[in-house]
Amino acid sequence: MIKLTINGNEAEAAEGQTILDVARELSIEIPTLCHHKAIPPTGACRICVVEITAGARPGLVPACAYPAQDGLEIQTDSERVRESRRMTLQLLEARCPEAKVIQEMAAEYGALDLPLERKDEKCIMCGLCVRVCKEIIGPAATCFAGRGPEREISTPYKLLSEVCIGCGACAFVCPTEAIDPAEFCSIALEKIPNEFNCGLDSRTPVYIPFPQAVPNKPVIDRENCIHFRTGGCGACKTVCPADAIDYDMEDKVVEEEVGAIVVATGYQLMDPAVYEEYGYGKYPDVVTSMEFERMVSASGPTGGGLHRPSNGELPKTIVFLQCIGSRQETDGKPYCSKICCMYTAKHTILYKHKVHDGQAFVFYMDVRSGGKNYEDFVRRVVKEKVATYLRGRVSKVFPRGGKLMVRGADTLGGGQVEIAADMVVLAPAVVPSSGVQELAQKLRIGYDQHDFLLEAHPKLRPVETNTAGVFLAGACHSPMDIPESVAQASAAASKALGLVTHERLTREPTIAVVDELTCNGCFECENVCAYKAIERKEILDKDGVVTAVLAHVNEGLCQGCGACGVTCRSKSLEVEGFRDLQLFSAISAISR
Amino acid sequence: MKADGPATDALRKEAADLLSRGDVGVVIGYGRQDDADLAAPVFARNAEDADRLVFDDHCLGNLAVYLPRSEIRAMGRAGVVVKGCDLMAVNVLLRENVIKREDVVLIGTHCAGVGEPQLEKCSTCDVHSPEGCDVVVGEPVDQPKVDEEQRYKAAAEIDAMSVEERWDFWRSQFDKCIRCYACRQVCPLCYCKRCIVEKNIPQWVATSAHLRGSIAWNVVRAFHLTGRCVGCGECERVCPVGIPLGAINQKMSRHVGDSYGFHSGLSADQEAPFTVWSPDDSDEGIL
Amino acid sequence: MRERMRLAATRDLELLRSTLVAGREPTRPSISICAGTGCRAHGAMDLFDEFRRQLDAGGLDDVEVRATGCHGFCERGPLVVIFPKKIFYHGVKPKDVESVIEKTIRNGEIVESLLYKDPVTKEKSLLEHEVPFYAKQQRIVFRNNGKIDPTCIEDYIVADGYVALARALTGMNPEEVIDAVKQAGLRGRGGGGFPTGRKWEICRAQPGDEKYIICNGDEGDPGAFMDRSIMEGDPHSVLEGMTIGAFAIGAHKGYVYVRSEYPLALANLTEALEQSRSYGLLGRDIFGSGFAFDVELIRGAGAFVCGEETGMIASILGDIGSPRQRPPYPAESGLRGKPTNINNVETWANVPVIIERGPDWFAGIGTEKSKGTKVFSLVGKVKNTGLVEVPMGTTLREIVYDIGGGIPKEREFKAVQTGGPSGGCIPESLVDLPVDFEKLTEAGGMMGSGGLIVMDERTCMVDVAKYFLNFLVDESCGKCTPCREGLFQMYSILSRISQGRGQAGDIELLEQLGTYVRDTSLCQLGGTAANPVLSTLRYFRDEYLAHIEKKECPAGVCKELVTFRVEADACTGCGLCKRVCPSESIAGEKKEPHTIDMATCVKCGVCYEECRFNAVIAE
Amino acid sequence: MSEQNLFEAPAGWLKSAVDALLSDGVEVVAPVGAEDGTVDLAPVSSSGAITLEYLNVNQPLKRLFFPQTEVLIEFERQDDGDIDVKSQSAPPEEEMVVFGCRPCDTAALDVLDKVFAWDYDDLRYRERRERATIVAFACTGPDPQCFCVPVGGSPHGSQGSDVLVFTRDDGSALLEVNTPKGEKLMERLGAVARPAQPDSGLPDVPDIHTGFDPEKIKLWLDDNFENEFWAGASLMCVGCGSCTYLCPTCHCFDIVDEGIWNRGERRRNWDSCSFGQFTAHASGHNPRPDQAARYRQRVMHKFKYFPERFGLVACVGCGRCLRACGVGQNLVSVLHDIEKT
Amino acid sequence: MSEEKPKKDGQDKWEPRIIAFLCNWCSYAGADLAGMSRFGYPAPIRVIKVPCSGRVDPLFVLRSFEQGADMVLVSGCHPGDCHYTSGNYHARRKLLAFRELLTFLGIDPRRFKISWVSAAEGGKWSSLVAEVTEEARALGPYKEFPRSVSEGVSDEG
Repeated sequence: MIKLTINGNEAEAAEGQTILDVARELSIEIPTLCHHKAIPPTGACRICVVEITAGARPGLVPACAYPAQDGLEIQTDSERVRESRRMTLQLLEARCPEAKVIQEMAAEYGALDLPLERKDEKCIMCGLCVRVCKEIIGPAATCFAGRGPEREISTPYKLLSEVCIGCGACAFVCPTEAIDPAEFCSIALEKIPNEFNCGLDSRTPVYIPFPQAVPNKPVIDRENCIHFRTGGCGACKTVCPADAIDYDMEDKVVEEEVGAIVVATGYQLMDPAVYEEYGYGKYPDVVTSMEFERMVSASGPTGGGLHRPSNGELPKTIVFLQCIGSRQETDGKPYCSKICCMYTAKHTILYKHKVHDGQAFVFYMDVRSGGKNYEDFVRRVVKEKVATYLRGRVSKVFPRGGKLMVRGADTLGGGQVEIAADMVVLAPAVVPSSGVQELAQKLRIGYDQHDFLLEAHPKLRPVETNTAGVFLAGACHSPMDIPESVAQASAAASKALGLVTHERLTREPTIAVVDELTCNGCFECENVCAYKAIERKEILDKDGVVTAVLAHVNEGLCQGCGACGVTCRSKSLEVEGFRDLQLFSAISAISR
Repeated sequence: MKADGPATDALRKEAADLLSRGDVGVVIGYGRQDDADLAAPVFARNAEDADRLVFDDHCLGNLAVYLPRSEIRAMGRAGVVVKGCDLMAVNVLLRENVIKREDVVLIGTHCAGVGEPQLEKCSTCDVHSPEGCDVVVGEPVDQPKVDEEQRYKAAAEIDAMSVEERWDFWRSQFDKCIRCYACRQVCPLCYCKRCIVEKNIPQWVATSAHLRGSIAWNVVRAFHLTGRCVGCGECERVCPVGIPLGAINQKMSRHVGDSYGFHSGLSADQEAPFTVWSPDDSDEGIL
Repeated sequence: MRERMRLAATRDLELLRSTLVAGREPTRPSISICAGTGCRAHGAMDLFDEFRRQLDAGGLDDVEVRATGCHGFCERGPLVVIFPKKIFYHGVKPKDVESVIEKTIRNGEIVESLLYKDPVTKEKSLLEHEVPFYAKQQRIVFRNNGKIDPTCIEDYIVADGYVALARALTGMNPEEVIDAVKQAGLRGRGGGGFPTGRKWEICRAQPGDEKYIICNGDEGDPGAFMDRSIMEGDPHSVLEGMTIGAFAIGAHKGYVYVRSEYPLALANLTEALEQSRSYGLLGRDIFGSGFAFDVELIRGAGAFVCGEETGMIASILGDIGSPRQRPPYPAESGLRGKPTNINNVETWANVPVIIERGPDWFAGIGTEKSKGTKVFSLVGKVKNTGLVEVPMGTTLREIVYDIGGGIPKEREFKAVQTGGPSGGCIPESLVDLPVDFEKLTEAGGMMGSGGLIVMDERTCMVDVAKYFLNFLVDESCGKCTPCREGLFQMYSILSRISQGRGQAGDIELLEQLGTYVRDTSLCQLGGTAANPVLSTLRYFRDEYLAHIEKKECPAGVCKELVTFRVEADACTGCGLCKRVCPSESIAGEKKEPHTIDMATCVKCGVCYEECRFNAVIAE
Repeated sequence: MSEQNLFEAPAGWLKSAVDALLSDGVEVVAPVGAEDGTVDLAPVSSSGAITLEYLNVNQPLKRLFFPQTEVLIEFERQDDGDIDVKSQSAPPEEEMVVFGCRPCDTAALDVLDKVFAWDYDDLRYRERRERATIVAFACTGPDPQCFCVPVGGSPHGSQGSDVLVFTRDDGSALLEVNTPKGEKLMERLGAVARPAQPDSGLPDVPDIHTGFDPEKIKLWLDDNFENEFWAGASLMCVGCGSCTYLCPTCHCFDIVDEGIWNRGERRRNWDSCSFGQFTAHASGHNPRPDQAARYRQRVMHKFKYFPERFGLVACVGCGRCLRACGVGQNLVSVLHDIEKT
Repeated sequence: MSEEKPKKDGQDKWEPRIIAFLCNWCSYAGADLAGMSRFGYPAPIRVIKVPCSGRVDPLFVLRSFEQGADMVLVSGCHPGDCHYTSGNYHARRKLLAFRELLTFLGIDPRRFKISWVSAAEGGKWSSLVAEVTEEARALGPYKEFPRSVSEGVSDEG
């Protein structure tokens, strides 16, 4: 066992461990850049230097690559170390002023603004890309070329790489997003659109679906994963420091017996391309409100920078079109999407934050700002001239001279208006998430003609469904904004809790019962039951051998509709309270 | 088709093999007794028994009727000789969880038609060669083109009558009914442990052999087979008083065929028309 | 090509040697022509051909003409030595051949005009060792240079070659060999000065049978060529040394890493390898000892960083020549992860002599901690440039003045830069410093591989630092941040200083960066790269300050800071400056003071440099 | 009984007789052909409906005396809550003459007579029997399924018939009067038939090829209530009631109530021991849980229990059960098998 | 009270006996609404409330005729509106098939009605009932159908 001292703490190390390994075991933080647990250390960036004070030649050594040795005394955060790191960071920042990872570290080490010559590189030359390709993936598609400051990441002879398998491991490990295998891979690599950013940027096949995802963990998109497509690569597995990648994992059906289900499948926006007059999908500067939202988001594809998709310029004039598909009886959705008025008002403000001298216009049908303080908010936007509100519809958006001409009616001002816009933002109708119909059928809950899920009663049971134990929350029920969704979700949660926290369930007494003596076990009742209340009950003999499988009614699920009993030919199912005999008696009695 | 033809030889060999291997506990097939017109069922329990099996054009019955019976189940896995028409009934039994596919060995027979004279159903048969059996014996038979209208001829003739005529017709037919339930008992799909007729709380169907009871019985029988009946015709064949039950079955088969595109017995994983629905189902005739 | 028989035992070597000696008449005249790269540049091979042609034509075809390795006195090449009297001619031209043959070969007379004449005393020297350039040298490494034909192994054998190998392999065990090297006090000549014997010992102690040795012939310092001269002139001494070392360490495979810019060294080594193998001096069971060893020649692409041992190992394997973090040291895990011993050419060449003449003899030369001799390439503002081999402890003054002949043009000695590009500048004030590993390092220079650049008053130290840094920026492999970015920034700062854009704090920043680069770089290239800056700052800080604060270059080198004018009083109107000016910016009649038109002057400084009357003034 | 018991009837005698009876207001039941080719006894309103083309009538004679369903009582809840019960009145008293039944069916009346007048005198049955005069037609061409002989009958058996008619191909017939009721009928018919010549010999009795010994069978049955045989013999039986309902001797019945909200009637309906529910108890227990037990019951009843109780086999060999069985079950084969063991 | 004689309402006028099965959630509520809205409709209709039209076994229809109905009406929610999601869809298939069967057997289909009446359709209910009652009156008593109990004597013998 190797014994050494780190920051005065005695530590033990195994043969082959580096100082970094030992320090991390002691939870001593040492910054790294070119280090990756899965890739053999190289010691290139020197950010991880620590000071050897005794036990070997004193001096600064890279913790990542320096083997733990017996008797070493090490300081990981001495002034000398910090100074060295500070300088490393300043040098790297001078080289790559945009690199976030450097900026963040530099902030921590209080880097000074030295009069250094600045470059505008993206690559901090950590070499992870080259190393992962050669040492982990194998093909060695990339290499270093040139020396000194001219050193760069390249392919041999700067040719398209025939050996690159397009795995993207290089891009994956790159801390500064400086490498794009599509630029040198001889295989045409298609960009995978980042779904969360409305396809405005791209993502890797293994990715964290979106910021703050829960769980905040990466997933592998099998369709695009090189490993699953070709059997090669395996980069993520080898680079994963936690060894968390398991390609043999299969989707598995997890069966949970639950007492309540809350459906919160949310919504999506209707595709506005169906309205050709607005030019969505035809003109890049026509975007949806969701795309706009991503564009102005600091965590979005542009890091919050608002640019015209067509040419990257600042949009000086922007037009927001409301009710794209909403309140369109004839060719859209007849209902009001409810959230657009408010988010558009917000968008105009966000727009003004980004483009101080920009001009925003909003074409609207009615401004519906019902909600606490909502009207104040809209009033503010209008009064402070954040945006010009024009009541009327837009008939056409068409390009002219690099601008988008928005032609519409101003019904209050009178007459037609035409605005030369840099960008047009559409507020498409809110529609339920696709596939909700299928889910609803599985859950045996109702949905309306627009596929919004149906509540059991619009006033008295607004979060319940007709299927006991299934509750609704959020926009799967109808267009609603965040406060409303939260309120509904809270209600659904309370209802669900109310259900599952009781020792016994209260139900209507009118439920179906099975006569096991006569049940044939054909299970046609199972098929007709809208509530999945028919279960299969195994009838055992005294030796525990299954002699028959018969229908059994889940008393909690059954709603007592009686369809099962009608379907049952042997009349082995009857609804309590509406038994056949009772109805026969009724028929008989009423016939007098 | 002759009783000592190749189909019979192949059948006996197959049955003997199955029985001697212990693959099945019984082979349900047809046998000939003297010169009777009807080949009666044979329940071969061992290889020697298998020699009693025959297949010829006297093999009218639908042996699927025996599959649900506890006496047969007690014998273990059952081999059963099925014509194409009989197989359709097996499919329904499978669909309705009455039997499990692994519990039966289906010995199909190519069949050009049975009966002397040939049964009406055989002239519109489109399953001369059963599909999905474990083994099929006999010489393959050409599948003639089937006239769909012909298939529903008996029903069509009655449909052509006025309501009043039909009433008179059926009234006279049902008057004959002696409620022997041969139609039920011979039907492979009437496997209920307790027939609705036998339920007396409430008494759904009057057991008395008067017109009311017989109408009720025949309506129930027909309705409970709607969407299920495979048209094997056994009910009508065994009716001791000659009620044309086949016409009723045809009528209802045609209804589910025309309305829901459903033809029972074609496979074991169909969804019976009365267990599913479509929002697009016709509303015709609904106020 | 004579038949070469495998030497199966030491006796065979002795037999061969006596046969060879017997075949040579020591009294018969023969001609050695220095065919080192320097002399070749002076036309040595034409000279060789001319001698051969005229000798053959004159019926003197029994007179041997040898193209030998470098004699060191490159300044005066081509050098010719006529045996048996060892008459030393310099600057011999083909036109001189006729008289040399006629006078010296045929009649034993001296061609006076070709003898070396001391520029100060005007005394002529007949023999090589009488030339002052050679007088203070002690040629151990260069023992055979100039005497033998490097392409002829027999020459080497005659010169007692492979005796040491025979002794080591048959008379000593590996430990004894290592002990001898330790006792001799041999230290690595590549720059670090690590005790060679200790290094071998560590490598020998490593577990495993598969070990390697490498001869580092990647001599990349600008102006240094001592290793090249050895490989060109005496390749067998390197091979013999390596074989002895391999035996001591337990290696069976060796590599000689030579850059492709050294074609002659490569050719001669290739030839030498073939010859050694044909005598069984490489291969299996050398001298019947059971010891097997062979050497492979590796051609490098000429990257300075490949001189760094881990960089070299990477390069040998075909990887890009980037060093890696040590430890583990190559002695533990080197080539292919196996224990590997790397020594410099000069180090290896020392080994046979130590074995042959004994460690005590060797240890008797040099200083307390630095034993033996050291070859320097003496260049710069010194009269006798060339390769000099002096015992450790010789002072800089002896080298610069006694051997080098002092500073030309009567200018003042300002500093000497030692240790190659990563070395440091030692000022005139330390001119009496005895040269050994420790002393040089203390003074801020380093032994390095043995470059010695002499600088005079007209050398701008900022420019010098910039020059070396430029080289290092280029030659940095670019792997680690300090070396790649730090040197780049330092160079950038030096550039702006030399351009007059220096600002307050730049010196401190340079020091800060320099210290940082030194302390945190991955390899010794970076570890020493800041030396030119740090050492010039140490001794010539004023010059930096003048650049930054006064925007002046005292030495008149930094173009942006200097203007030239002709001091009319001093100008004799010789017209030299006018002739050399590339931009035709100098005007003036003969014998009249000339003038410089600063509007078109490109500030190349040639006039300043060339004026013999110091009439061109740089301001 | 008159000594003269043979009468000669010329061709057309049946028409004359039927017309005469009808005109007297006597209910005439005679063989009538249906569209499907079956022939059954049915009331006729003219002699034209009568057919003589049949081996035997499809449904047994018993239904004329023991109808498949009949009302026993009616009941009604009164407004005051009392239940008013009315016994169904006796069948009408009109005379009835039945033509065309075969000797096997008339023989079966013996069996029924014993049952319905055993420990309980069934008024309805007795009255129907008394009002009816049975003119049976002797069998001229029994088929292979017929087996009256081994069970003690004959194609020319006169048991149970008032008059037995031997028809001739030319339409004439020889009438054998067996009972006073028969005599009375002959008197009434008067001219339709005249006493036959003493030498008018009866035609030869047709052969019945099937043979077994009911005594021997009974001996086996006595010892073999529990026997594997029953399981095997009953396997093919699907448990319908066609054999029992067509059997001229089977006489099991069930009693049910039918009605509406305040009124109803109690009916007696045929029942069959083949039915699974036949012996089902209200408790759910069924003493004859499988078809083997039920089939055994059927054979035991006919060939063991009934002979033990009433001294005669409850089977007349009409062969209907053989012909009607949808799956080809053959009682004779079973009896042969029993005989063989 | 005599059941088999035409119902007497004081003027010796025969009124048909119409048995209606109404689903609890739509048609029954619709009928309720009709009442609350004071829409009038003829009296002969006799309502049986069932949870769902899917609960109406087609044999109830037959049973009703046996028990003396001259017309039977089954009414449920409009397609898609079923409180139990799909009960009316099942009912639709079964009842229409059943009517097909009855028709084939010579039972006058005009005597068996199916309707969709929502909870909001009080008016529809009212007019529907008026309509079918008129039709039932026109059809007259369903004498042909064998009733459970005949007047005085049993129907069969």
